[in-house]
Amino acid sequence: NKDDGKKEIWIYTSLYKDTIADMNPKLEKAFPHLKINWYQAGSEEIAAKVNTELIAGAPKADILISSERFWYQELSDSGKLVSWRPSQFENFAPEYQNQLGTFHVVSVPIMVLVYNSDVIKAEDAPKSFKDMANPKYKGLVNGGSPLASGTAFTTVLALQHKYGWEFFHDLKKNNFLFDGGNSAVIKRIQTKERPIGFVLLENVLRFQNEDQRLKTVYPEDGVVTQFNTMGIPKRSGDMSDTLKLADWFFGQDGQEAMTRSYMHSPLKNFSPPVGAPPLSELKVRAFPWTEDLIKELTEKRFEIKETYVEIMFK
Amino acid sequence: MSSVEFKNVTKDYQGNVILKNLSFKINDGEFVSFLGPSGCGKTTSLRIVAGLEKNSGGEVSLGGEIISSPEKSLFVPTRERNLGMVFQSYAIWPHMNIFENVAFPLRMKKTSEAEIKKSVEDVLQMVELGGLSERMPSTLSGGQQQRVALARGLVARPKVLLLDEPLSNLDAKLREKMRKDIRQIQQHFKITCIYVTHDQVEAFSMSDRIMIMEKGNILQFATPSEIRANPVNDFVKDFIS
Amino acid sequence: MSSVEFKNVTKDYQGNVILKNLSFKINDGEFVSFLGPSGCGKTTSLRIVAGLEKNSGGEVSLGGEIISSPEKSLFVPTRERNLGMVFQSYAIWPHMNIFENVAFPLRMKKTSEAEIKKSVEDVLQMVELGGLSERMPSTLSGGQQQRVALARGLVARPKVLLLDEPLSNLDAKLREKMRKDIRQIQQHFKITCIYVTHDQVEAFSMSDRIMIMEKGNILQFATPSEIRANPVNDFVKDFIS
Amino acid sequence: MKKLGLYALLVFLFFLCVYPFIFLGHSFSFENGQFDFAIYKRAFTNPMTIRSFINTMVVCGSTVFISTLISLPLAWLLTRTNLAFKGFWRTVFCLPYAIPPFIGAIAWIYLANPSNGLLRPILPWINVYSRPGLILVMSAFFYTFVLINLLSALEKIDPSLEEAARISGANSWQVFFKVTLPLVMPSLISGMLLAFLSAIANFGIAALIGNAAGISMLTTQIFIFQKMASYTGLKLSGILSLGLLLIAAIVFYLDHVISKRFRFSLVTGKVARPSLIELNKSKFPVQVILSLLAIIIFVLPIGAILIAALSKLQGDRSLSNFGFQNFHTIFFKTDETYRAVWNSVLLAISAAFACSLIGYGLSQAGKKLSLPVNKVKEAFVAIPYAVPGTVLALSLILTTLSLRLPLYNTLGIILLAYVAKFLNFSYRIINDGVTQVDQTLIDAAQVAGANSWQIFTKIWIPILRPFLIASFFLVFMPAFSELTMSVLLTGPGNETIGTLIFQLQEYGDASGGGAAVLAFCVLVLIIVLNGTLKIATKGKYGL
Ligand SMILES: Nc1ncnc2c1ncn2[C@@H]1O[C@H](COP(=O)(O)OP(=O)(O)OP(=O)(O)O)[C@@H](O)[C@H]1O
Ligand SMILES: Nc1ncnc2c1ncn2[C@@H]1O[C@H](COP(=O)(O)OP(=O)(O)OP(=O)(O)O)[C@@H](O)[C@H]1O
Ligand SMILES: [Mg+2]
Ligand SMILES: [Mg+2]
Repeated sequence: NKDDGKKEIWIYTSLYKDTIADMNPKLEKAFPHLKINWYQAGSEEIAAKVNTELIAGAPKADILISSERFWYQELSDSGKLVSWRPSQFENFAPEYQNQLGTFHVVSVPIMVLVYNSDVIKAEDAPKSFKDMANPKYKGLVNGGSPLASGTAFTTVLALQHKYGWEFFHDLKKNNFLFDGGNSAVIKRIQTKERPIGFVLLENVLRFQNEDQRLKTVYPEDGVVTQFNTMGIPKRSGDMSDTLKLADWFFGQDGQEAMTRSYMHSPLKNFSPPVGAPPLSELKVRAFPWTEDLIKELTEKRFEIKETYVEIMFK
Repeated sequence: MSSVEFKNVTKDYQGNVILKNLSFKINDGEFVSFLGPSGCGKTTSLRIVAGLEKNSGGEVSLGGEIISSPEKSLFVPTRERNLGMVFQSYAIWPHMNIFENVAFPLRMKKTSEAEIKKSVEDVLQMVELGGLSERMPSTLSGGQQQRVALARGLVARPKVLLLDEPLSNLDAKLREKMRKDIRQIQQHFKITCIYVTHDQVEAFSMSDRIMIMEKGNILQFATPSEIRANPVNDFVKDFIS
Repeated sequence: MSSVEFKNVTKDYQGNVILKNLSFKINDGEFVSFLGPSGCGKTTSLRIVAGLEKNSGGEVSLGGEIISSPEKSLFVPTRERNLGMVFQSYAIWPHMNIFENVAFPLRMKKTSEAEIKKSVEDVLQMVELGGLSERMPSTLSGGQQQRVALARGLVARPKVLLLDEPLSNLDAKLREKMRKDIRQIQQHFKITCIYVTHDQVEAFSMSDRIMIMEKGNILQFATPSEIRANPVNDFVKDFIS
Repeated sequence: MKKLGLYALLVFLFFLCVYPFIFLGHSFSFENGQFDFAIYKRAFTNPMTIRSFINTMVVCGSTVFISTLISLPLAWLLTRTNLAFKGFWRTVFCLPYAIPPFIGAIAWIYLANPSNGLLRPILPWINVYSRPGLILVMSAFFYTFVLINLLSALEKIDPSLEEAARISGANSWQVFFKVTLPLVMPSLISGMLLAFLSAIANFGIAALIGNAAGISMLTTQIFIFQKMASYTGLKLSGILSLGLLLIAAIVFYLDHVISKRFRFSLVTGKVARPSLIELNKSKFPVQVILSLLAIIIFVLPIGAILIAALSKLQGDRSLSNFGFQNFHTIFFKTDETYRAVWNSVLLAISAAFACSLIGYGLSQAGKKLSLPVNKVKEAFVAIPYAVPGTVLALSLILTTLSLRLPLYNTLGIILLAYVAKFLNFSYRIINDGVTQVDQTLIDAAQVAGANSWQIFTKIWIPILRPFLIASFFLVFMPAFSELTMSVLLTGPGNETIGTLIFQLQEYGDASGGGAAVLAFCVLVLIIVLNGTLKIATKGKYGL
């Protein structure tokens, strides 16, 4: 067996399968002495699995990459993560330079609005997130469930912060359907069950050649940028291989793979994914994440989830 | 009116002929025994009378009316035939206690609760199971179960009573008593009775007439004295000796 | 060596006493009938010999060795007792055809296929079921099923044979033949036989000794002529008359 | 020696079904060595929890009621009458069980969502996103538990018991309700129990339809906690699942009270001939009604899945959009497809065998155990079933890691999870069979000199055949496409059909098309498997 005697490394990630398939050959070449195992699942499955491993006192994951930024914060706060700096740290856009060093943003998915042009004419399409509460879109709008999807939750946090709970009451009145993850949203838009929705840009760009009906709107009230985050759980023993491997994701090959998967790079001077505007352009109106805001929301997130459920399950 | 009549009744299971062209008439209030070696078709005939099995050909009449005729696509379902039956395999319901087992035919007739109580206690007394009415069937001995089956067949005083070896697991004393009781009830209520037995003594002592069968045929159908005096052939002679 | 001995055997179901202190000895190769009214404990005694029921007290011995004694926490499981048994309720396995039902005890003994075939055909011939070996039990008449049960009990020539009303559903002719055959096999192979019956004639004509029971007690245990000559009490006298 | 085996079985049962939860509960209840009351308070006094509890009871109770209403007449028709095409109908009505419930829910959303459900043009009022919608969709899957249990029991009753009732003047109705039904009551209750437990533990339908309808269920509430992706959330979800255990315990107690009145042998040693009731005039209407029912529960959802599988783009209903592109992608472009199918077949067969065997052992052990011990045993078996899959998976992870069992990230832990989860099916159904067989049939074999093993293979297995088949399928089918636990337990090379469906569903290319292809193939595979089995064994084995 060619894997005999190789050191095993486990990467738990919510990156898409084709992204992994894209990176794998390069990784094998770069790290011939490592056997890299992927556990690929949703951010929440990863969180549940890792939390359980930690409770059992036997962490198995070497590297974590998923979109639940708040969870990394929690892990970091309880001292479970290694502090380190990628070699490219200096090239990070300033807002992504995490001085703590316990987790770093690998890529930046972006939440946008999408509609099905079979049903909605361009001039009738919503212009902003706020528009979704407009009665004229009653029964037409949907989004991912903040209970099921980390990115949907991040979006809800942003919208709540910006517009308050009133906005969600209006959404409810508009028969807004919050359910599933991003692919479920795309599917509902495609099947016209709900022809309008908020969804990750990468999910739309994947279809840019196949399904011309899907139209993207970069909302006037700003896209919501997400955090595809990497963290390294503390393990006993030599961690140099792990760190080297982790650093690879921030290098040329790693970041190119991310953009090929339609996510933006957190590094300056990296070209945007095919079909997407550059991050700098989107950032002009993007939701203004700041350290303090993130901290505040991290603390309030349970409360927000509960209030959200209260409103939506009335 | 509850005579039972077979006209050219046949029965086969996938070509396996069990009853070959049976024709006979049992009169209203008559007590007839079916006698014959094991496997000759007694139970099958009884089940055809009951409508639990359909004859493959011929006509079955009850009280002068045809109740089953495949040629005429006519078939009166069992429950409308107003019968009592004691099964060779007892068929006691395991989920009811003795009382409820026996009371069942009365309940189907919407008899009043008081009357049910009285009738059931009486018939249980008669089969010497008084006092066991609360027991569940699985706690009874073989002979006790057989007596429950008998009590259930008798309790509703049906117009036609079909008995399939109802006493085979009882001892001579009890058997004798049962025979007398059955005969008494039968005569008192003018019940037409078909009695399947393998016991010549029983058949000869109880019956108005006896039908002797062999391999799905009727060999002889006559009164006990006639059969004894003039057995139609050697088989009958031999069988009743 | 296959005598059967009970020493102060008792049996109760949750306080309900069924057998009261039975003591008796059946000699090697002897043919003993249990006779008694329905519900007196015949089947229960038989099941205790077979080890299908555990006695609540006392000792049961087989061939001089104790096989069941609750006091000594001793219990030899049924399959090691080398018995044959014919059940009152037949206990035919519904999923096996007749041949397989009868062949089962031989298969358990790892008899050769050729021998099984011969023995089964022979015993089926004897109970007059030759030719039915491929049939499934549900297509047999009551008497035919009973004969399958009998054939299964006899086929392996056990050391001790327990028969629980094995002929109750057969006609007089067949019954007589079966009695003779059973007796012949029993004597030829020196089988110790316990025969439960409700039929006095049967008991008196077949047995070396008869045990008369009532309500869980032994009333008399003696040869037929002795019992006929000196019944111990009125009950016995009355019962055998 | 026998006693030893018995205790070994019970200890095994304890470690498989109870210990992981005790371990989990313990880990979650203590914070820095202190018992954490606050977390219990937070989990159970939350108004959402209370509302979910009420919803769960109402929805699941109604589901069981409707399931019973569908299953009773179906079972009667399939076993007691001369219904034409019986074998075909039987298979058709047992098969909805093979559709993974969450796939079925997706199909129903496709068919009956209030915006553009396929059925809207014909039935404009139809709306899955509603309480009746939720109940009906659940019933359309979980009735199979009741049906399969009933079928195996009805097949085994000595027919002369029913004939005796007909002689007594009972009409078909009365025969059924006064004799047949009480006789099969233990099986009916087991079926209802399984349906209820399945419904309360179900996540797929509850989430997909319940969420959108604004009806929160206990499982979705647990999910909400768990999906907080935080340590506290994880703890809350674990603790709330103890609430499900409590419901299961109550249900078990009720079962105990009701069913101790119904225990008796249905398979006796005197064999009677079955006779069938003729349908005569109702022959045709019955076929029509069955066809309609089959269309609703089986054909429509499968049709919806097939449409999704054939759509290149979801929702585009123009003819040019249909083709086999998704099939091509799944079978020729996805290298793990074959591995996943192989793993799932292997796991499902092993789980089905293991569960049936253990279930049989536990049923037999029941005869030697005292009543209270028996009840405890039954509750043990039911625990993993009543707990949501994620919690079971997590507690197994926790246990195997803590005990340093070399199972983590292997197929072994997935198998263990399946066995724990589905053992309840096998145990319930086989236990009904075992208690219904007249003891003298076993006695006769003992007398003939058969040892325990011979009695098992030569008497029990053939007599219990319908129960064993039901047990096998009841485990095989859900295990084959199991998703919730597999997703957490899988590792590289350990893909199962469920995890693959999840991948395709969540991250896939054709958003749903690929998952539909797999779901459709699972169904075809099960139909083919069942068909071959039936033909190969001349109708003896198979649904
Ligand atoms: N589980 C039980 N609980 C209470 N009583 C029982 C139980 N099982 C059997 N009995 C009683 O034990 C007595 C003896 O039963 P057994 O079957 O030995 O009778 P038997 O002599 O074989 O009668 P028969 O000739 O009618 O078959 C009967 O009165 C029966 O009612
Ligand atoms: N399904 C079947 N297929 C073939 N033969 C059958 C079927 N059912 C019954 N038989 C045969 O029909 C014949 C008549 O059976 P029946 O039960 O009427 O006999 P019987 O006279 O009652 O006998 P017994 O005195 O033994 O009860 C038997 O030889 C039996 O084997
Ligand atoms: Mg008969
Ligand atoms: Mg008896």
